[in-house]
Amino acid sequence: MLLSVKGLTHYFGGLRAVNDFNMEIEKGIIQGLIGPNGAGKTTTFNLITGMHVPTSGEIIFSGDNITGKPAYHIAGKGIARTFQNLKLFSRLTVRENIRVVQNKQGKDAAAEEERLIKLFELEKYAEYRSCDLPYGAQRRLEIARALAIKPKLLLLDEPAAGMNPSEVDNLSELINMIIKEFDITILLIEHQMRMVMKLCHKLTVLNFGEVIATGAPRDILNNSGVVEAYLGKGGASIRGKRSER
Amino acid sequence: AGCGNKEAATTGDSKEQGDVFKVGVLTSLSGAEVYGGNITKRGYDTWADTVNQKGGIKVGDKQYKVQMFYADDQSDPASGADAVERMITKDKVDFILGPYTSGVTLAAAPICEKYKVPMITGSAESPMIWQQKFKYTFGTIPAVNLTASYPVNTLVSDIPGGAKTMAILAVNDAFSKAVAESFKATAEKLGVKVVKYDIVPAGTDFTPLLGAIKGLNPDVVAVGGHEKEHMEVIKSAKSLGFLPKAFLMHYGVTNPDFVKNLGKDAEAVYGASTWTSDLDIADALFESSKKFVETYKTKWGDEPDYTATGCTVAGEVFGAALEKLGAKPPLSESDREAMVTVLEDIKVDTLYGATSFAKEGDNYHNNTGLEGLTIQIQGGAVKIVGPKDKKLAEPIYPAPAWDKR
Amino acid sequence: MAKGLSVKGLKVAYGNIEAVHGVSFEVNEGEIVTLIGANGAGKSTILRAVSGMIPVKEGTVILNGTEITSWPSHQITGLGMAHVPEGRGIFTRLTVLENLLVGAFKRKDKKEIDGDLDYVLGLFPRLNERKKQLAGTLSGGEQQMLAVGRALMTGADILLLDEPSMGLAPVLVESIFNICIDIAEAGKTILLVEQNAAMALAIADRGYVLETGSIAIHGDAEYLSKHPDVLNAYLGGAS
Amino acid sequence: MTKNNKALVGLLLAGIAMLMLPLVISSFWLRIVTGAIMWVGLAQSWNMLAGYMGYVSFGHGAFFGIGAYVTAILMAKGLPFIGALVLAALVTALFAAIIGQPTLRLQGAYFAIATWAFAEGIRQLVLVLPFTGGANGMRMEAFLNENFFYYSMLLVSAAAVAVTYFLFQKAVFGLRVRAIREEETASQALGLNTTAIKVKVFALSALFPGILGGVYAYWITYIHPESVLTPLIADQMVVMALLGGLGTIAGPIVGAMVLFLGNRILWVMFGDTSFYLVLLGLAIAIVILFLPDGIVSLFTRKKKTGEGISKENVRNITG
Amino acid sequence: MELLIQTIINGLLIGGIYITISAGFTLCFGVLHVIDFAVGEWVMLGAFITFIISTSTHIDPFLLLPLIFVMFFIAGYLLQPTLQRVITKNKSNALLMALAFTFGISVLFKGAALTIWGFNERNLVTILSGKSISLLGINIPSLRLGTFVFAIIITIVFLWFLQKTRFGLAVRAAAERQDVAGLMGIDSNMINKVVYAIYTGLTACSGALIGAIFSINTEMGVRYTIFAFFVVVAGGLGSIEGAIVAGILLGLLNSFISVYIGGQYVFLVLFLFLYLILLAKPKGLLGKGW
Ligand SMILES: Nc1ncnc2c1ncn2[C@@H]1O[C@H](COP(=O)(O)OP(=O)(O)OP(=O)(O)O)[C@@H](O)[C@H]1O
Ligand SMILES: Nc1ncnc2c1ncn2[C@@H]1O[C@H](COP(=O)(O)OP(=O)(O)OP(=O)(O)O)[C@@H](O)[C@H]1O
Ligand SMILES: CC(C)C[C@H](N)C(=O)O
Ligand SMILES: [Mg+2]
Ligand SMILES: [Mg+2]
Repeated sequence: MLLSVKGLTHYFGGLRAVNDFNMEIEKGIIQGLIGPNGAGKTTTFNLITGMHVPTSGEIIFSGDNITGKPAYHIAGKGIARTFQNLKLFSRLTVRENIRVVQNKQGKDAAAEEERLIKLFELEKYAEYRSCDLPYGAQRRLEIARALAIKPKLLLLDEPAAGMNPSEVDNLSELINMIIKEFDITILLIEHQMRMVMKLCHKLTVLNFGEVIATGAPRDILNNSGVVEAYLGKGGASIRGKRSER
Repeated sequence: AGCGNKEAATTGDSKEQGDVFKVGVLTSLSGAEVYGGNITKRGYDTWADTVNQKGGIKVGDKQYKVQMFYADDQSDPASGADAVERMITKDKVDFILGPYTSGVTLAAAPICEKYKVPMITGSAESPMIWQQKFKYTFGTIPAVNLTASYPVNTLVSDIPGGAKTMAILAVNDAFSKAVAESFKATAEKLGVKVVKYDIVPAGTDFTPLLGAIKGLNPDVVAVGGHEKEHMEVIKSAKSLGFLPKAFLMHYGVTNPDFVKNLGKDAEAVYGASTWTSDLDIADALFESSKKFVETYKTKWGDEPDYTATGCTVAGEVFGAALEKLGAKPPLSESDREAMVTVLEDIKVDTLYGATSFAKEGDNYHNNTGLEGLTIQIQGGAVKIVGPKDKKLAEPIYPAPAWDKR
Repeated sequence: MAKGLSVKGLKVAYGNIEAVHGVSFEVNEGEIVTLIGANGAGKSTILRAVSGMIPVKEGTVILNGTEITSWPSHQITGLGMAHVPEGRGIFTRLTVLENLLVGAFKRKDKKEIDGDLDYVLGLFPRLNERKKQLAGTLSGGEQQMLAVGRALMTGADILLLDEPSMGLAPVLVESIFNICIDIAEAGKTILLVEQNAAMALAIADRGYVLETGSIAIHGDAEYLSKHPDVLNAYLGGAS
Repeated sequence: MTKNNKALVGLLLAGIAMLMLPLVISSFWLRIVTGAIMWVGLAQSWNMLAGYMGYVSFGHGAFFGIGAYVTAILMAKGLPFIGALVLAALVTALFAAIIGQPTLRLQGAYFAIATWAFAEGIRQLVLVLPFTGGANGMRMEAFLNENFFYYSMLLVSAAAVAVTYFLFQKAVFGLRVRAIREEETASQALGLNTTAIKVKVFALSALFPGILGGVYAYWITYIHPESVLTPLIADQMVVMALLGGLGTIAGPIVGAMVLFLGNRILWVMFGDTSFYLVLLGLAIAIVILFLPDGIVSLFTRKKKTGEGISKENVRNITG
Repeated sequence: MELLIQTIINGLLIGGIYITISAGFTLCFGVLHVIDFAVGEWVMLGAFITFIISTSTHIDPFLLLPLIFVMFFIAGYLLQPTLQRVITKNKSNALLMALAFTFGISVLFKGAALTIWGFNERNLVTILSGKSISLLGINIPSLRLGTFVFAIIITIVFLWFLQKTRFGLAVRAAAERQDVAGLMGIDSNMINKVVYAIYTGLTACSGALIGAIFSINTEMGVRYTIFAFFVVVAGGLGSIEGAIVAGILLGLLNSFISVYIGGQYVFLVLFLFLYLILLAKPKGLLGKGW
């Protein structure tokens, strides 16, 4: 097991955002974390990466107990992430955004930097300040920057938000490629089922901070609890104004 | 005057090099000490204008007017040093009338040493200055530790049934602290019990402290500070319904603003001084100190206090030294060196009284010719109430109640 | 043209960089019109310029017959336009309830405000549970609900919605689109920017396709949803 | 590249000019320039922290004061100037590192005011400590060599500028510092030990003011709390850096020169009235009103129009 | 015992003075997010103008407060757009540049006051000056009590206005995001002007009161800037409740240190305290600051 989370619980004041959460992630797969808005997905990410200290529970990464360790320490161990609300270094260029987090500098690092920029199709923006990039490019840059620290586990928080279906497909391919090229494991939060279904080997479903289902994507899709709480009836339920006329 | 310095109003038209003595005036025209800075400037200007009116300083058989060059030290020692450097090297002043504050004096004095330009301060009164033994720096006001003992003496020894207990408050600046130390030392020497002694940082609210002192019920509340703090102490005490038998303060009480702003509340407050406008002393330049007061009053609207007067006298002392020296402007380096010797030996009777400078010891180059005075505000005016042989009015003790004035 | 929104030759620039190069379109009363386009095409920029958040460089914007080009946004709002901006723009230091009430700032009809409040809280039960929570601590999706709810509270006749479904769980995406239909049926007008082009076209009357700051294709929704270019570029191929 | 060479030649010429300066100007103006150069070093140090890392300190005057006092106290104990100065520098930086650790956890205005509170605390402490002379201050034996102080200040301030250039503009360290400025949480999540970096920058930005304070004390020969620990020192660092252009290397240099020399020139012209304050205040307000990105934006902007504006250009210049 | 009660009362009343200076200041920060360096100069100008009007018309300063408020309200209302221009023109460091701008303004005000009114000390006399209410050996200075009441009234009005009124809600919304507030129909430019004007108006009034309690001179601003900053920050920037708590705490501390520890250490302890408060409570005493 690359990561195992045991009995993770977190309170914000009186509000229990995550409740006795258990999850294991095998090395080399893409695991999905889905659930309704406010279910506690992002909070879970924050706990794993050390941005919040859990009220109780344990997080074991590659055999190390990283619970409550400072964020930079956890990143150093090999967990990188992206943010639901982008957190790029706005006034740094694309290139600098990558370079700044690389922990070794030098020829190899420079080559790695080039490679990431190419892979993520950021060549033409390389010298732009990141805040001046179109949204989609900013999303890609965030992933590239996370990869620059050479993580073993990559946590992606809604990377496809605000993308149209074609862009979602492109991003899905990119992520598929990453997992091959970089020898890493991915934990993905995403509401776009199109992407989740295309990528994930396994899904964990969260509601009210608790796991309500876990298993292969296909099984989850048919889980009535998940359908009711999260998936809905798919586009079918939309009445379609146009057809009514 | 390449830098656009303005001349004193009555300098006349003598601008040619060698026609006038160029005098540098260094003082605080902005920043925290702007009040006293302006008072000193008034003192210096009164001297210059009067000298020029009378035709100038007499050297040999010729008279030379004085031309004033001003520089603002921004109440900051570094700016003060810049200012002296400027006046000496650019304006080529022959001598300098010194700063208002002791801090600026300490930073400016080394520059005067460097260029061998004499400086007399008419205001700085921290004893620390004189301990440095600057060759070119002199001062007309006796250091505070020399003057602050007089009113304590009066209050304790001269008044029948005098003060037995005293609370001392002071602001933590060089001048005010020295005042408090001197009050304390004198009081203790005379067997007075000091029930409270507190040196507070500038800007403190005195009310809580006075509340505490009120509980101790001392005969005298003595304060080291400036006009602003003195006013605040009186206002605070009154609003607490607190009235000791006497308030004792130092500089600032003699300041016209003190009485003007406090009105009857200023009554009976004691202070220390070296001079008041009540004195009648003969003077070469103004004929008498009374005439000086008149001149000053028509010029500035207020009565001069001992600081302004000390500054005017600083100018007079330079004048006397120049007459004695007999050197024509511009002064050469050797002239200026010789001037120091003249100043060291000089003994002039000015409107301030006998003025002479110590040649050695801890008061090196400070005016030790003068004695201190105990003063008290009576009927809205500054009256001399001690020491015994000098008093012009009887001391009032204890002070009348706030509402019986 | 009487009612609705009409934009002619709109140009908008950020500093010296022009992002929208002369765009014209209209939205008639009671219509749902969608604006689709790739990331960075200029959709949000157009909405911002229309609602007065950023200045117009050239062109005219007419709302219900009144020219409102470069009016300050608070005045435009007064004419009955609401805008759910990209990135939600909720007031993080106000509570959920206060956010909704700010939406009704310009309204005086106290009774109807209360009615609308009940309506919105009914639409999003999550918000009802969290009425007193500071909006900044809501999850991403919860904030999105709040942003839409707040726009509904303005009681505006014409709504500009910038990616209202972003970050919402699939089940909520459905409700958002259904809400749009309800609103339109109530006679209000909607200009909808959506990445989820398939759904947007499903509920819209007409649409415009924006490519790098200019309109490339436009037509009624049915036409667009079958247009090969649109299919390829925005609908993820034949899906 | 040729542009770079030109800049290098320009820099070299400027350097030579600076070295020759004492030969050509009067001792008064040399004094003034010495003061201006001191402020360049001070403003630049503040810029390291505020401009590059985004932490606005209102307490940097304290480090100047600490440097001055430590130097004075050690010299009073008989140490030679250089020895005292080196020790003062170390003490100041160490002190900053210690105080930085907790203080740098604060954000924005809270950090600003915490540093200011701590600086005021130092001033009050000096007033009551037994070995600082309290309100009386301390006087040192005068060493009246204007050239010595000119070159000393030049050396220290040039070092501050060079460190800013090489460490903050050119090295990855500077990128990391700027990353903290932009997104502190993201920096942490991506493996930067932000606390360690912040403390280093804080200590470095205190080091130069510490040294400059020591040189100042020896130069002016008299220090007291009102002169070396007044809040005005930090205020001026802030205003100089902002006036010139925050987060740029030229900004604090230009800002310090303009404000200090401007003050002195107005003061020379209107020195006997307080009117110069009116002009000074007006000048500051007007410059900021019309050049909101500082005086250096005047030059970069010209460049932009000269070369025509492409998207890239704008980014490079402002980045 | 008497001393203890007197010390508490003195502390509370000093707190009242601090709150008067800070109430407008914290509102201004909360909405505009600008630290106005000239806060002390507004105090000073308020004091001088009151002095001048009061001495020439012989009207009691307390009666002049409404007039002073209106005068300075207008001044602030007219100045704010210029400040706003600095804020909106700058992209990356708007608030810092605004701070530097107000620094320039403060130098200008100080210089102008010195040039026009000179260096003299002034004393403002009110109907309450020098009076006190005595109860069981405790003295309550009337002027300070009046100031305390003034402070409490304005802060309560502020709180009520911000928390309970529609317009207050709009102010709080605009404080956070002016562009989005605009979409809600809120004219944030107008709000900015009004808030700044309220701030200058109130601060000037506090100057009149302070001038009456202490004394008036052109340098007085610095002293009060310090207290305004202290209260506003310790209370949490922009938090009015916080300012009340911090003002009272600061006043009590001041009074108790003076009496029981020694006036010598009053500021040393106060600043140490402020520093520690910030470390322990990074968003102010009530944790409600920006
Ligand atoms: N700082 C906080 N204080 C109080 N409540 C919080 C805080 N942060 C998050 N919450 C609450 O915790 C719950 C979980 O939030 P979280 O951001 O983890 O949701 P999420 O699953 O990521 O949702 P989404 O899909 O909408 O992003 C939400 O109900 C949210 O309102
Ligand atoms: N504040 C800004 N400053 C400078 N350029 C900007 C700014 N906002 C957007 N742009 C640029 O303007 C262009 C249009 O951006 P806009 O946000 O309108 O696109 P969009 O169609 O809404 O894209 P998305 O789908 O990502 O929301 C882009 O090239 C973008 O980089
Ligand atoms: C009253 C003081 C500030 C001035 C005083 N004469 C001095 O020695 O500094
Ligand atoms: Mg989330
Ligand atoms: Mg957009």
